[in-house]
Amino acid sequence: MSEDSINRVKRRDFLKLVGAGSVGVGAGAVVSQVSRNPTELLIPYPVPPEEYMPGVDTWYNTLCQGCSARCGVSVRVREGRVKKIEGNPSHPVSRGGLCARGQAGVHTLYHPDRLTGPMKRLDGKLTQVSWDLVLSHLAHEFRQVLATERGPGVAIVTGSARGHLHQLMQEFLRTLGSSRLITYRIDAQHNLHAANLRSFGARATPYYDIANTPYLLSFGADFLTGWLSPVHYSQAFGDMRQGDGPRGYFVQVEPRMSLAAANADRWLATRPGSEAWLALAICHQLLEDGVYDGPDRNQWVERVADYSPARAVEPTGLGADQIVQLAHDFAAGPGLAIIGGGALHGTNGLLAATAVNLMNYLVGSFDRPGGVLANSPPLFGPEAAYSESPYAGLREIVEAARQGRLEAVILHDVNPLYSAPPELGLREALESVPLVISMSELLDESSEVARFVLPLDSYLEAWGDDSPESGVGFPTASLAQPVARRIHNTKSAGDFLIELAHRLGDDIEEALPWRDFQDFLKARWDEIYRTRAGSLEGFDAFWTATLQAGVWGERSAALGAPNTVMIPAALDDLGHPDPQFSGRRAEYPYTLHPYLSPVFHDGRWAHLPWLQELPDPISGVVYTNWIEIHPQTAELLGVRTRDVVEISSPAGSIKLPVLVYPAIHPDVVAIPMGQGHHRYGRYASGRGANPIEIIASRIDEDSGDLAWAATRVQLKPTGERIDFVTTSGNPRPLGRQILGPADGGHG
Amino acid sequence: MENPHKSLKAKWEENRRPGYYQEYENHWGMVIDLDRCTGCGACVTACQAENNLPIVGEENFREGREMKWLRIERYWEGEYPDVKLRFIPMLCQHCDQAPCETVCPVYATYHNQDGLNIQTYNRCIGTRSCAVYCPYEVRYFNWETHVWDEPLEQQLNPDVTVREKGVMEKCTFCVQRIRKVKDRARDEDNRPLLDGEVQPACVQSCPTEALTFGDFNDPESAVSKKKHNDRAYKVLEDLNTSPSIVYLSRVEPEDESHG
Amino acid sequence: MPRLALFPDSEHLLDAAARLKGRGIEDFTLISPIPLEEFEDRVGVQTSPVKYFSFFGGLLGALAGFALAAGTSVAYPIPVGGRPIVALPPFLLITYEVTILIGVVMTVIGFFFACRFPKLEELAYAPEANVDQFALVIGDDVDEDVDQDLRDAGASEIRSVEDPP
Amino acid sequence: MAEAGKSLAYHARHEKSWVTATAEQDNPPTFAEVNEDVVRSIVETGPGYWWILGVTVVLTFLCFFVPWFYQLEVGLQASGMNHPVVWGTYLANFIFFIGLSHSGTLLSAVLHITNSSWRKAIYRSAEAMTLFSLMTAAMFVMVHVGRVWFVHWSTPYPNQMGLWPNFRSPLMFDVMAITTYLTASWVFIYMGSIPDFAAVRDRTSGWRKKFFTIWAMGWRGTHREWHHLSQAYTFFAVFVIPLAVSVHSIVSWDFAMSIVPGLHQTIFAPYFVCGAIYSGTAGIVTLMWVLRRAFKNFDRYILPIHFDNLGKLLLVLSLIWTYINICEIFTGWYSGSSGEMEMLKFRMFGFYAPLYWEMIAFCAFLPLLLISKKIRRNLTAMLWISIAINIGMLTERFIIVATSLPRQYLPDAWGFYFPSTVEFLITFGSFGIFLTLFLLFVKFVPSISIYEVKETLPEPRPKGEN
Repeated sequence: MSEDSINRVKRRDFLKLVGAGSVGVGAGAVVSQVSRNPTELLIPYPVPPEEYMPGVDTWYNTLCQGCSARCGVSVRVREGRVKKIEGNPSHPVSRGGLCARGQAGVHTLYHPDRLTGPMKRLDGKLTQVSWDLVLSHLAHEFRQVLATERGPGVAIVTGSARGHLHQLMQEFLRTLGSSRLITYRIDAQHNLHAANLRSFGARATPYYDIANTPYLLSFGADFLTGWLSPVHYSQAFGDMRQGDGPRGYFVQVEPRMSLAAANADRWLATRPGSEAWLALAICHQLLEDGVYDGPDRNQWVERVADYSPARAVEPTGLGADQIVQLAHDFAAGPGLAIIGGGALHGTNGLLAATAVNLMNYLVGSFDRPGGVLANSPPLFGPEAAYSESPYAGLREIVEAARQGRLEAVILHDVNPLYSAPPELGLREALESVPLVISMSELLDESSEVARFVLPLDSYLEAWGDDSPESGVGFPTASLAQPVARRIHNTKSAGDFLIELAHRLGDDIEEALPWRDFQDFLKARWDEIYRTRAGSLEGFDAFWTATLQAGVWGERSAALGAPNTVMIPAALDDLGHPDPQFSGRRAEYPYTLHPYLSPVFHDGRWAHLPWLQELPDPISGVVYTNWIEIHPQTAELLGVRTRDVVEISSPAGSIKLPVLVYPAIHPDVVAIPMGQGHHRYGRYASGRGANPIEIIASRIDEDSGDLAWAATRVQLKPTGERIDFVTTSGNPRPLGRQILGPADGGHG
Repeated sequence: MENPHKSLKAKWEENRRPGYYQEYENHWGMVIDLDRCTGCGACVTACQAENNLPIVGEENFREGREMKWLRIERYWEGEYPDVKLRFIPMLCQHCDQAPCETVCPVYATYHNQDGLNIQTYNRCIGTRSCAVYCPYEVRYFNWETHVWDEPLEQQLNPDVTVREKGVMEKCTFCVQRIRKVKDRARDEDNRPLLDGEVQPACVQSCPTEALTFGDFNDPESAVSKKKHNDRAYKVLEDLNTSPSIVYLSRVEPEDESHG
Repeated sequence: MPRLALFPDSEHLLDAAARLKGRGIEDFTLISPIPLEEFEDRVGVQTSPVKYFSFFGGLLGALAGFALAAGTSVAYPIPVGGRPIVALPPFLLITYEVTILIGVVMTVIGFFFACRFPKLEELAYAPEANVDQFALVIGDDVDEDVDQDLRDAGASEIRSVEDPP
Repeated sequence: MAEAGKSLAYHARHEKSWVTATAEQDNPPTFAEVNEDVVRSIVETGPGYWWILGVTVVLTFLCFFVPWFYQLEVGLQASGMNHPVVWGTYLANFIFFIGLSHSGTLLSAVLHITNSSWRKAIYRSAEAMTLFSLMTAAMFVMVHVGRVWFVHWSTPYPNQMGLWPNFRSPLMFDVMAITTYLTASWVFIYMGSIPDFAAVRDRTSGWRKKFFTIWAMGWRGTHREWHHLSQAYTFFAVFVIPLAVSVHSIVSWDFAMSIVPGLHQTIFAPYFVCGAIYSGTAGIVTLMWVLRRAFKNFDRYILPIHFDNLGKLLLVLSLIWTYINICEIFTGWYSGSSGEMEMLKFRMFGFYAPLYWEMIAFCAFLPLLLISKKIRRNLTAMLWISIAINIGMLTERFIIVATSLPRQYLPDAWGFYFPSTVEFLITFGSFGIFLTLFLLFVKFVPSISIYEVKETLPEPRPKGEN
């Protein structure tokens, strides 16, 4: 499967690419020149790149930054202006497809509220200053830090830095003597990585071959919108459904029907956090049925001895027969089990994930088409994702700040004051830090505590690269190039760090000798070229070819050889499957189930108008968010859709309008993340509320990762109403043969 | 002059020929596989990006004045816990017997040589009758002249008109892309179009490849083949509009066999 | 010298008209405030060309209507809704409307033509004959003794006028 | 035709049958008095008239033209229309005024042919009503379309895009039908007035004399002219009756030719025609009441018997109207199709249910009172009933649009419509247009047909005979 994943280049798209315009490599050559605002000029290039021709499209291949999947995209540029982003058909991750977020990416470049230049906080107010002033000022401060040996007190928190940008940051910190580089995003799949590390002893996320699986059992993994690599796995889903092989059957287990569940053949509403129990019970049943007879069988038998389906009935809320049936179907498949979403972010997330690995292992779904395929580790990029939990890093920062051990924090393309639970106390911590630099594309919540707000390039203006974390079964690396000239006085993080290093001078400058980030990238890719792709004649040929294709893949290379036998110790000392929650049931009767909005994901692109105007796939609501409650809960509280309720948890409270949701477990209330920005451009500010604000800062003790699905809440009707807008008229088809001749019956 | 016993379809076939142009070169159509469609909405945004659809703002949504040439309709079936949610992308069906075309007093909407249901903005006087006559409700009216916040207008697609107030608009199957490909084919010494060479924005972006676009006149095209799938049906077929969009209904496996 | 005789009501007027006719005098003109319904019974048959105008107007309209609808569609063949280029049912409606339009217009023209409207030259007229009197006008070619008949018929007054009848 | 006409006048003067109601009074007006009364209505203008005219014009400007210009500026977002309800109040009003216009045709044509001579006193103003409500309806077309500055493209001429209009479109049927109808009713009212123009010409002086001389075309009232007139008039009647029927059928087809549940009704043509005549007749009743009040001595020509007869007519029409409504509901229900059912549910029990039942009350039940002669002869009662009926009919037009379009085939696309302030204002203002035109009319055209009234009166007897 992974083989043809790259062979399945859509020829038609390829024709489009070469036909409708030339494939360009050159926009980067001139992005450095900042003159008049190019939006005023007909032809915004003093020196146009060679492939530039008025009236003719130029296609640049680069990388989407909408989520951590990093799809390869082809950007249509005309007269130097970005017109449209489409999936890069020759990229193994996106394979020509692209999600709504990726489409909307154009507006990260043209957003009306983007920062137009660096800003410094002068007596409380942010005021525009020049880059030169910023750099000299920062150089001065850092020199003082270094002079007083307080280098370790410098930290960088990044939301998106991957690939060599991440390495550059490490380099930079290392020269300062610090190792505090944290990649924080609420949607990080740390528990999954950790579980895989535990299970296989290798830093590699396996490739889940959804496309060819006859039976897919998903524990809360909404792989269609928010899990690992949405576009790639959406495509796989399509092939599973109507590919060449027989149609795969798909069961989704989760307390609230997500988009994936809506597309599943069967949706099982379990108690929140009981996925670990269910997985273990299924393993128990599988072993009982003698599905697995490997040498290590007995070790497993004893490890799951306590988790018989019968005992799983109470915690999961499913019938024993249902669980047994699931086990049978899973064995018969043989099935593929995946886990994500709330199931992965409970207090028992690591255990659940490991148990799911075990399920796959027991039915022999390893290294088999339609199963869990071995994957090579990323060619480069953050290894932290596997070892250390991002949230743990954040907590460490807070701790250090409390003890006054922090000198400077650089927030790069991250908005922790929005995306981390306030209970963590990050705001206070950052306020106590002498120097906080926020690098972002527009003013956000976090820039409120920053002394310097530095405008970042849009990803369409910057260089970058990445090696897909989730992987596609073989080593690949993609290059991101600027596709349009800068329209504001912005910088890319890489260029900024290098320039800063140069200002700092002496040994730091020596450690980062490169002219700019592009220079640095070339140097790094030169290594890849020498070690791996010697076949091509000359690095420049390699570089150009990669830029044009947007991706370099080593298909010939033997797959990385991770240990695809489960380590029996994987399950040890993982605590008990019973989920822990903040808030006593008596006081807080409902479990809060925050989920990544199918549209906004974690909300980093909530400022894009096209996304605000994209009706939520399930509710059809635009421009706000809501709280989903079960009809009988609504009856209990005496509220109807659009009535505002106050949602209080031990960590805080927010107000949201109710959406009576027919497909959610009665014990659960669900809130989509991504909205509720206080300050994030004209389109996102003041819309809905942010569920993260009431999430308790509770962690999965085993992995240290944030357990954002482990908070209980209570609901109080406020009597107010918020007339949110849904594009759905009547939610029922009324037997009108709309969904097909067959729907007349139950429609 | 017309044989009354001849079926409407037959009459249509007759009249598919003459126009300003000599003959219908293509019969563009789409096949939408609901078993692949996940309702994610990528196509909706792709359409908005390609066709200069305005950013209308929340108030217009509340008024029911959104501009989405392509929308995802969602329908709930059953009750908890056996509740189902179904999606169906709804866009202009480019009917062969389009009610919207007959009602337009000024020929602003008609059938062009590609077999497309075309909306000619500069002819439209805004009677909105076509929107009333369209049973699929996929025609959208410009209640105002929309503006883009600077510098969002930099993104506007130069191949697509920006519509003014008082004009009706709708899905065009990305006619600008069809033109572009046809021109290219002509330049390359009139080679025939390749199947799948033309792709509307929605089809192009669809992550699950639920949408297929092609020429129904070409029996070898992917759409022509899929049309014969036994899941194939057309929405509101009994209204006899003979749409150019074929849906493949979603498979509902018997749950007995599975947990 | 043309003469104008006034009568108190249509009875006497028509009586007088009948007498003149008996004498073989044809070219007299009756002026009355209301239509003389019994003219045909008492004096003689009247004919009017208006009906021909109406008929041929209608006919012309029918042709013009269909020509307009069908002609323009054929000249600019634009396929809409899979309907025939020349679609009879709708075009018959157009035909129908234009028939009436031109029919009506031609009828007016016919009426004006028949009455020789607009009348520019001065003609014998007595304003009271448009209120409650009834008048009969004869030209100067009619000899004097006719006046006696008019008086016998009940003419309340006979005056001579300059203008021709 | 002339035959029938003759016998009528004959009766009128000799047998004094019921049709000569005007003459039945104790002292019927003499020929001379008729002239006086009518001419007075033209030449004598009290301050009351100027006040009313002034207020009307101002209100019309403020309520119709100002909001309209605003709408032209900002686009149709000024209205309450949306997707899927892209037709709204404007179209409803358009249809209402077209309906109102059927009054004149009815009285001048139908009753002319059927020899109901009681029409004679009132048909002139009825025809005026036809003309002016048609004009008002035409205004609503302008208000309705999105780009009125291009509306001329829908007229049959090869426009700058080298295109003729699409004659296959129901809207083009409308254009043709309404143009014809406007022309015909204008001609109709003018022809019928020529003898009266002459009459007024003879009794006025100054600019009026010039004005009426021109319009009278030199009419003398010779026996030949009278003959030609009656001929022409008869042919008009013959032309106009089918025209009136076709006009409102065609208007109904704007709806019926669509495939929207609630609009796609076979019965719509007769339904609309009947409804049109219904509201038209009611309109006349109101009008007669007003004229009778407005002008000195008009109560000698507009008599209770006229109200009585129209009352009977209204009763019959209301029954037909009710019957068709029942048919509509029954066929919808009997089809059993979800589309029809949901639409009916929404119409009868949805948000607009009150309006629906108000319509039923005013148009189906209230007119049943007309069964009693007492009420038919009670002018005040007639006034209020007639007004109620027209309110009901206006509501009906609105309901047809506002309850069908929001409930179409795709439930997900269901919507809702409520008129905006601008729409309310323009609706109100449109009556101002109508009223303004009418106020001008009564000063330039004899609003009662002098010669036809005379026909129903006894001729002056020569002195000494009585």
